[in-house]
Amino acid sequence: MSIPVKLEAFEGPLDLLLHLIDKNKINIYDIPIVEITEQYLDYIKQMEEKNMEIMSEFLVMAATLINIKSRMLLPAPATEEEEEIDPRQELVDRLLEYKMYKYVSDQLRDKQEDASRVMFKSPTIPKEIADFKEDIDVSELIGDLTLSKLHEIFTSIVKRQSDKIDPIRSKFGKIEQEEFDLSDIFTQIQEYGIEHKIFYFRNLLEKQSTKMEIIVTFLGILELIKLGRIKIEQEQLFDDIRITYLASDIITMEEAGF
Amino acid sequence: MEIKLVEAQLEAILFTMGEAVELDRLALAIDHDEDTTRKILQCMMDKYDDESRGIQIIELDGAYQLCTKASMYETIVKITHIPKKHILTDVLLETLSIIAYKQPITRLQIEAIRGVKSDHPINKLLEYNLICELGRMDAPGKPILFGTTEEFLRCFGLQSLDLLPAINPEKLEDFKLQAEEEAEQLTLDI
Amino acid sequence: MEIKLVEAQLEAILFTMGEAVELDRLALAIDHDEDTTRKILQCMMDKYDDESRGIQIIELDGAYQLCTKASMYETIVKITHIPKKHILTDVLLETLSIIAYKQPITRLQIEAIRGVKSDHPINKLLEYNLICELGRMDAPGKPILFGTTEEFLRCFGLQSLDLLPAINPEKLEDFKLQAEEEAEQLTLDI
Repeated sequence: MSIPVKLEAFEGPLDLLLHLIDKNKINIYDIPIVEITEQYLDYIKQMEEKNMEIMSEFLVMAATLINIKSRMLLPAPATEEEEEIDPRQELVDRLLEYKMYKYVSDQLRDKQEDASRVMFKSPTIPKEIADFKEDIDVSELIGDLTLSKLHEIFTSIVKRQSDKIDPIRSKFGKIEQEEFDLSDIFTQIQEYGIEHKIFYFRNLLEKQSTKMEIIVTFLGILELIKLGRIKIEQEQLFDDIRITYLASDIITMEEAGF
Repeated sequence: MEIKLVEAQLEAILFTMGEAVELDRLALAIDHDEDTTRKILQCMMDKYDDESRGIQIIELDGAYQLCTKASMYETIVKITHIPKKHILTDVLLETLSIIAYKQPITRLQIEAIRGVKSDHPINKLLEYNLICELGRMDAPGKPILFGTTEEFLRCFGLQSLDLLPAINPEKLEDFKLQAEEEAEQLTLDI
Repeated sequence: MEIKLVEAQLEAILFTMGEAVELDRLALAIDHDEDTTRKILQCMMDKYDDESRGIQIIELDGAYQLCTKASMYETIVKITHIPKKHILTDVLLETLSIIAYKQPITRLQIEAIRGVKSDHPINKLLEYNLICELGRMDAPGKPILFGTTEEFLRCFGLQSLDLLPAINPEKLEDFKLQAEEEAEQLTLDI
């Protein structure tokens, strides 16, 4: 299926969804979620743009569609008298609101077109009059504003700024290409194993590790267990994982047949 | 006649100032109260309606400004080059509509409706002086509230925000009726 | 009536142009010969003589211009002398506090702190003479550095001066360096 319209032409995920609904000549209130989801995903696949920020918004919408799809596939929980809530309702509401603003923005465009036919004139205040325009009285302007009040305002801005930084999400940073290559980590774990023989999972993550690094390292460990090159023990849940390196050499992932 | 003199004064003021002048300032300048001033202006606006006049007085949110009549556009274009106004892209217009109808509104609220990040259009609209900051919302994080400006009213030929094109209630009713009909037939067409 | 329309067109042209427009250009714009155009203008001039009009058409060496009547001078002086109401809105206060405590600071840095384009409040504060340009940062684009004015400090009284970072020339250098570093980070963040 070829899609002639470039994805960049859409202003956002709702815009794309509206386009698909229009194209299929279906009513917003009765979106065939499965079809639309598939078409939607098709569009996203075409997305060549590497702009993760924009991409992520489209992905969120795709996830919403899939979520609705799955909720519709599942049998609705038995409710007493309550009417069954169509899982599509929230999406329908959003689409309707968005559609309405697109509709009024067309009307505004016409208004602007009409209004642009009217000409204004720049001020022609005689220079000598304009010149004795009185200066703005700063002290009057400042009025009862005090430095401590100004300081208070400033402090609240600074505070607001630090509040804005989400302690968890700020560490995620930007969405970037995976920095940790599994095959590199795979080799590194074995090097560490030869040196230490017995060590803990925590030892592998001595530096400040990102979530991704932890995950990749853990994957490396799983692969090595599968190959029988290490043995792991954990006394109790959440205890540190004790790793014993059984092999005496290092193999690469390629050699291991991955 | 005194009233004639006042009309002349108001015309001279509006002509000289060029920009929109608030009613209270006009009233002060002609030594009349605001009500009387408004009535005189109204009366002048009727006179300007005459087909021999090429200019008109428009009202913008309680301020008055002199400008040409729209019907004069073709003639003016003949004699002078008219600088193009900022052309608003669909994105800008869509964002501006949301702000116009929902003001005061925060960036997050705009983004919730559009489903997409909106820093760029908001900053562009600020730059074009079509929207302005109205202050901050008294809520966690104290987000900035945005609203439209006098320039917005001027650019869209609106006397006041009350005169924004109504969100057609019939249209919405139509939507709802359609939906109800279909709801009856609604099958989970998966 | 056709003549009325032509009068309207001439009024609209003279209003938009502001300056004197030569007879031949006016004639071309309204599709009439110069003689007719001159007669129509003459006729309009008589109408403008009416005491209810504050503007007039004057002839200058074969060119025509719209301007206020001399008798309106006092009124115009009066309106320009009505002090505008200046108030420090929350937006202005917020921007002013950032500039006061972070000076010297560039527009981009202010915007980074506020999270929104800030040309408007900065321009207003400049107009109010609460802030001024301190120079330019030695960075790409040579951005302007803003700081508070002496007037601003005076209004807060000398006693409070120590509450603000003092701006002596050496310090200013330090600040510039700091600001440059921050500017580099700023661009990295974008």
